[in-house]
Amino acid sequence: MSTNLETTNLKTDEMIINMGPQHPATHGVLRLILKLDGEIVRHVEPVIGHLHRAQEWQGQNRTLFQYQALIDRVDYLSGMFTSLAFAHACEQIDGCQIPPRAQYLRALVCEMNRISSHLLWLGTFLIDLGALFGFPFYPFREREKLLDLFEEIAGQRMMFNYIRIGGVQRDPKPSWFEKVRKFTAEFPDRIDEYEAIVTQNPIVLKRTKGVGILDKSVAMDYGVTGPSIRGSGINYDLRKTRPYGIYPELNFEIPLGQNQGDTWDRYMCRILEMRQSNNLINQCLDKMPEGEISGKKQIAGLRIKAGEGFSAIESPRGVLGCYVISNGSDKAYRIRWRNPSFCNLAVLPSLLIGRPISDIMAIFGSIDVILPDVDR
Amino acid sequence: MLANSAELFKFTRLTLIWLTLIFGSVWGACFIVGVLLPTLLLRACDNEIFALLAQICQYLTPLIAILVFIPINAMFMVLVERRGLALFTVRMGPNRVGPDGLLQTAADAVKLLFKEDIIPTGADAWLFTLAPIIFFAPSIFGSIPLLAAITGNNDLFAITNLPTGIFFIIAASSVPVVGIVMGGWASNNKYSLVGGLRSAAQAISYEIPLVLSLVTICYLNQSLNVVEIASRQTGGFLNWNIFGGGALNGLDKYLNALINGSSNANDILQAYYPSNQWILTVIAIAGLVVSTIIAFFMYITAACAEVNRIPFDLPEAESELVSGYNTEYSGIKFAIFFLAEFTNLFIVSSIATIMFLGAGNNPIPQFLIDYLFKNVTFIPQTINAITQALSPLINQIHLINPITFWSVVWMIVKTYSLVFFAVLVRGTLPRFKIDQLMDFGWKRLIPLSLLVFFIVIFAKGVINTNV
Amino acid sequence: MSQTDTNKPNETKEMELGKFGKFLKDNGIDSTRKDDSINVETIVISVKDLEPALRLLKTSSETKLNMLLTISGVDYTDRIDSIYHLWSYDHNDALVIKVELPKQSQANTDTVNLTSIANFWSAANWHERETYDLVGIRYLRHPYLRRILNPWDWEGHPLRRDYKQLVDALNDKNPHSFR
Amino acid sequence: MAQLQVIQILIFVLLGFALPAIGMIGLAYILQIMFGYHRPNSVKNQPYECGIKAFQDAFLQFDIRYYLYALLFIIFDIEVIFIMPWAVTSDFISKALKYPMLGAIEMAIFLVILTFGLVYAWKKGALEWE
Amino acid sequence: MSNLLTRAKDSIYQVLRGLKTVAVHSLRIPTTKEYPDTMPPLPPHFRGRLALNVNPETNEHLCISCRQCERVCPDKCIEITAHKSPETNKLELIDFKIDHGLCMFCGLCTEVCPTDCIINTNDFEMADYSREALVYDIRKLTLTQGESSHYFAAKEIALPKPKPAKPVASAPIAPSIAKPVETKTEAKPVETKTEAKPAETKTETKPAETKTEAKPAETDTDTKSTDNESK
Amino acid sequence: MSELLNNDLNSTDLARENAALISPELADTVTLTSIDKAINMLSQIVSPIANLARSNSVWPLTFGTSCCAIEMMCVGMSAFDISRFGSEVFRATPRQADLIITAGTITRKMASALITLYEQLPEPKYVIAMGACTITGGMFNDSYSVVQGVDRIIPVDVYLPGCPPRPEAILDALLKLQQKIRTENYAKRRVQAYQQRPVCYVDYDCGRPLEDLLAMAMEDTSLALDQK
Repeated sequence: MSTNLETTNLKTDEMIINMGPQHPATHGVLRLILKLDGEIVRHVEPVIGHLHRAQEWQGQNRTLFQYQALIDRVDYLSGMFTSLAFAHACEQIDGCQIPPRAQYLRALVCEMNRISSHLLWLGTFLIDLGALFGFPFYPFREREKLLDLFEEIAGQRMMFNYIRIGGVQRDPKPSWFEKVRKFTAEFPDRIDEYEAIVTQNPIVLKRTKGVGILDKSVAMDYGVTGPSIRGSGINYDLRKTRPYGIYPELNFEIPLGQNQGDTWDRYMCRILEMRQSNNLINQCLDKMPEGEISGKKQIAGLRIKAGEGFSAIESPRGVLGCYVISNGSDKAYRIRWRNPSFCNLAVLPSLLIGRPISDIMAIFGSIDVILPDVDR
Repeated sequence: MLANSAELFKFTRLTLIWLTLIFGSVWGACFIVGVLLPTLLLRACDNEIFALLAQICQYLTPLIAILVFIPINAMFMVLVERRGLALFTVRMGPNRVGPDGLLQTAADAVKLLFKEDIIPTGADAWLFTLAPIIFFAPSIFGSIPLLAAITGNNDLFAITNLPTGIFFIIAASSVPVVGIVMGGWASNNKYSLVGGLRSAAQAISYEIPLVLSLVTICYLNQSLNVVEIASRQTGGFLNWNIFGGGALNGLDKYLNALINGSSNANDILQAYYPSNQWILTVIAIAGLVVSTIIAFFMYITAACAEVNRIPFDLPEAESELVSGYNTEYSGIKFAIFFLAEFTNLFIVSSIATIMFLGAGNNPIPQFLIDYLFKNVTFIPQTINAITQALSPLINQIHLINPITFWSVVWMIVKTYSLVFFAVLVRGTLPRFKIDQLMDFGWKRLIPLSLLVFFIVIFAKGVINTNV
Repeated sequence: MSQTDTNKPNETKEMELGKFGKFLKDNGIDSTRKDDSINVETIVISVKDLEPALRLLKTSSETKLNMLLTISGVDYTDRIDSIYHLWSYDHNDALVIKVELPKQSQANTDTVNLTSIANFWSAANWHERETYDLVGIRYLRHPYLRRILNPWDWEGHPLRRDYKQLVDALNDKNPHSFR
Repeated sequence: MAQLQVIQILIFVLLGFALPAIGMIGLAYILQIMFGYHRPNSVKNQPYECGIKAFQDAFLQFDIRYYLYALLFIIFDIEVIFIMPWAVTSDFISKALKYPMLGAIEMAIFLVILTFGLVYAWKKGALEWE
Repeated sequence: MSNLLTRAKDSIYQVLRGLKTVAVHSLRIPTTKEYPDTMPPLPPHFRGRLALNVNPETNEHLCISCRQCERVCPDKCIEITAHKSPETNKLELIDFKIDHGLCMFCGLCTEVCPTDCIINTNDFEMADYSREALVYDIRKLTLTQGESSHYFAAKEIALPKPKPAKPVASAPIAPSIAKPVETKTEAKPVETKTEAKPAETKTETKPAETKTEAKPAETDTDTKSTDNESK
Repeated sequence: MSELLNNDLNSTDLARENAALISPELADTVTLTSIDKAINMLSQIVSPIANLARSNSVWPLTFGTSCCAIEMMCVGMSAFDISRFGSEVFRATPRQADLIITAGTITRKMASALITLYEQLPEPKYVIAMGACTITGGMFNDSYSVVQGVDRIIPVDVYLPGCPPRPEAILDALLKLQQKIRTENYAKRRVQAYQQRPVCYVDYDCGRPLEDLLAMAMEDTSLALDQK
């Protein structure tokens, strides 16, 4: 507001609003305590922990075999990644060999899961922007196809329990691979459709361009990872920088934000990432070797050697780490998760202050936070 | 070609059934109150009091028509919206309650009636109760002047033919925002408060372009009377106000004469568009046509904002303000808000139809009809014969006559097309932000509407000079 | 839930200093290297050296370990470790720093003090709050040290090995369940 | 006739307010009380704030920006209302005075003043939200 | 100014493009699976309601009371009651309870089961009006012979060998296996297998055993019909 | 007055009718008047229609905490389409909703919010406990922070097991809830109207009462604001 209208002396009351824990836009149970001046946010205090389910504590009290079934719930939209991080950590400690077919299967299902996670993000992001009843249905339609594929290979739509220590659980049938191929063949057309509706839409552009600019130095200070930091132009993707599994053998690119790291950049990053993942799935299918699917026998008393292991993988939300301390028994001594959402959410207050309330949704939606991933 | 013909067919069937239901019941109510009751009263006893009562009954017919129309129509519109959105999002939509989900919204309405009604602690109970009434009332009396235009100036509704009709409607349409602000403030809820304030800011900002675009049409027609404006648009889409507000009138006449093989076609053209300054005339007409088309879309945009439709549904922005100004409303009060919102959408659509899209007039130009039916004479003949046969009945009832019937049919088609377009928009666009909304209103729409008005007055002046 | 298996992992033997250990030593900070069981250099430093060491490692152009992955607290019954996983956005090196905090006495086990690094490293803020909440390491000079995951009035630190679970109506054993 | 119409429209306006009021109060309260769904308690009557007890009352002094727009609106709306009678009679007057462009020129002057007002407000920053 | 015009033109074009894309969707066939009318096609490995298999050929209960599933269950939602038969010195199953309100459908119990007795069926319609109704006892859990053979075929599990001698273990269970659904087959003659189980002299056991000689095709149709009825 | 009269004339009849209408736990606090009986007569005419309407327009609250919430979202989407049953109108505010689907784990921190939300729903209201976490605590039922069964804090109408249940299972639960609504009696609900206190659902007596939980959330707010 311009000062020559002499409005600076006029006092308005500060309004304190609870946003959450039950609020349609906080993706579950995040609670933001906002201090508003008119519609401008002056202070934000995120309150998390409404979904704290003691995942780390459960890890100490379950056998490794049982805990494998549980960790899909750490980040339920990308259960394959949480399983993979845990399996990687345990395999590092144990030193067991993973057969190549299992490696390829892991990469395959992980990339499929990345697409399904991004699709859900796309739907909810548009809901946050206010397109409540039209567009969000389209990404969900494609997601259903992926979930059907997951259901066939793992037995459930979201809680897969598929990637195990030493390999994977089940070898899919050849017909399954054909279905995946069919999906990848038609998926790029679908992305084109989404982009036709969203990407250049003037209202979307107005609400996302230049909104929620995440500065490089701030992002690095907060340890932000994943598409959120790639939107700011920092090329940091574990699949390239610290390759794990069979990613060195695959050919792909890391999409980066073209502008200053605003909401629209993060949106574009994820859209492009979906296209890249689609390519990766095709490559995995082409290169899929024959052979064993597990290097360790899946028994109830599964145990690993004593020692510590830290593994990190690139989940759809960023660097997902798992730190396991084992004492050689069938239970872990301590399990510690490094969740991307937890670290990315910490940067939210610095993005929100000084913005109107309508921007909260766009910014919060664009950093793609999953609450159980924050609260565990 | 039409892969989804089954669902589209169901949708069309549903729409037709509902429309029959709506207009059947409205017609029935009008018939009872406006025709049957007065007749019976007059027959029962021939004294002054009964005559007065009969007259009062006739005078009240428009009100009864609207009171019957609004709830049923709102139910239908909600159903159209839900089924329409289902069509656009490749799913089925409500189809279990009644045949094809016919009664879904009726069930919703009955349910809302029986819900508990809560007045929160600290709320201003009086204002809280008054707000839905104030929000709803304008949709009753604001739509009354439209009735005469919709029914083709039927005798029963002649009383609603206001000389300053559009002025009255504009005045009425700015009342609901008071209800919203009142409801938002009285709820003692911060989301409601912000929602109500946003609504006020939004409604007043978009009122100016809305009124300016309507005034453009009023100026071109030199009238504030909706019936007169409607009657000026007879005879095909070239005469509609959206195409220059009568600037293409001569073209229509000329083509008509040309096709009929009339010898004085060029004279007609000369009379309307004199050739001595034809460059200026053509520029003026083109300017008029373009600016009225722009005015139409400006009106649609501003009207969307007035009735809080996506992309301007900030007052109830679900993802930010929970449910906006009606966060605290439950049960029947919420139902009334809901009702009024959809009725307002219908009213602005019908204003658009009347002011821009030729009201209840046939969109097919006369010369086209002549051309098409030059050789096929039996169809108009059949229609004439049927009309002739029915005329005694029609004259008896004097509530329905062919003019009214066709007027209402065309109004329905045009108005619900606009409503369906609003549903399509709702399926596509996200929501604006408040500051962008204000910017769009004040820095784009208002200057544009001023510009359009400027062009129109000069173009009209040029044409006036030449004729 | 009783902690059935509380056998501590075996203590590891000491090794020679690695790249980062030497770098710290050059800058006057002593550290000892533990067995690299996670294939990255693991060093143990004392409580007072923690803040300068991390400050140095973050900002120095030689090391540039500017990515704090996580701060974890581990309860080894007799001592509590605060473990820092450092990576870099720019290169592939990694470093694990452990700070061993002995529990002073049986009476005073709920507060274990350590200097906070949240004042110069924003990423540490929430991690330290979480570690305080779950393991009970009190980070001194933290800007806003409150419980983050559990309600603010929670008693005890759940990830301590000796934590006794609160039992009440919401959290009691299910009478219908078989456990 | 015109007077009768005015009276009738007034009656309609009054009825328009009265009928929904009666309908709402009649239906809502009688049905609620009769069918017993009125069960208020302290928690239920709290204003809704995402499941947490509201921290302060919502009767606050709110943002000045809304008032500014309201003031601007009043100025513009009154001028727009001035246009309306002109719009209806301009042709008649122009024809009567035998100068067809008269109406257009009159209005052009008026619009220029109006536009100047808008430009002034714009330049002064009254149309900026932040 | 020209910049403004081009932007306006672009915006209008993009909005129209979006509207067209959405409008075209109305011509596509809905992807909705009309659930209560048509059941979703579930893969054989879908982890639905837990159930206990019987031997599809002999109708013996496959559970050997080894308690592996009880031990491996992360939720401890399985409770097995068994006792050691004093005569044969072998474990005898008395009751088998699963709390489906507690179960997380991870499928670990089915992985460790040595006899492929406990399996995940394709049934997911378990909603009920009380919490106690979700605790399924052995009567509700045990599948019929037809269902068992269906799942053995669908999940591609090798058929179990018939138990060697001691059929005593399954004796107390057998009566409870019989479900009312199968009463229609009661008219069929009792087959020879009954003699192998001396304890099964009670009358309720008969319908359960009538299926033993049914042809595979028939069994399949039976399974489907029971499925539909239970839904 | 009329009830006194009634009591004198045919008290046994009244007692019998009372017993039919009043639930046992309220029997000693509630007496029916003749007005009540008249309304009961009326409600027998109205309730079939109203029940039919209510069962066909169950509007859920957008309440979801974790994994089940995603499946709850999916059930509204094209493939499963809850709108066929008229329930796609997910309302964000409890004032306009009829149903809470407690989708996802309820922790102790969340419990107070859930109780408030449940209370703020206008009558008649229903609850579907969706997923293992909300029925019994499920896989987290020994976690220190998880409420072990949402029926300890609010009354539940339909239990829906699964982790998470398939979207079709949600439809199944919804259909079962609709059946339950159709068999409801107006008069019985009315009698319960005498019970006018917030839910502190009786499962155990040793626990913290509701007021504590609510106060806790309140103080959390003030503490968060004081610090900065």
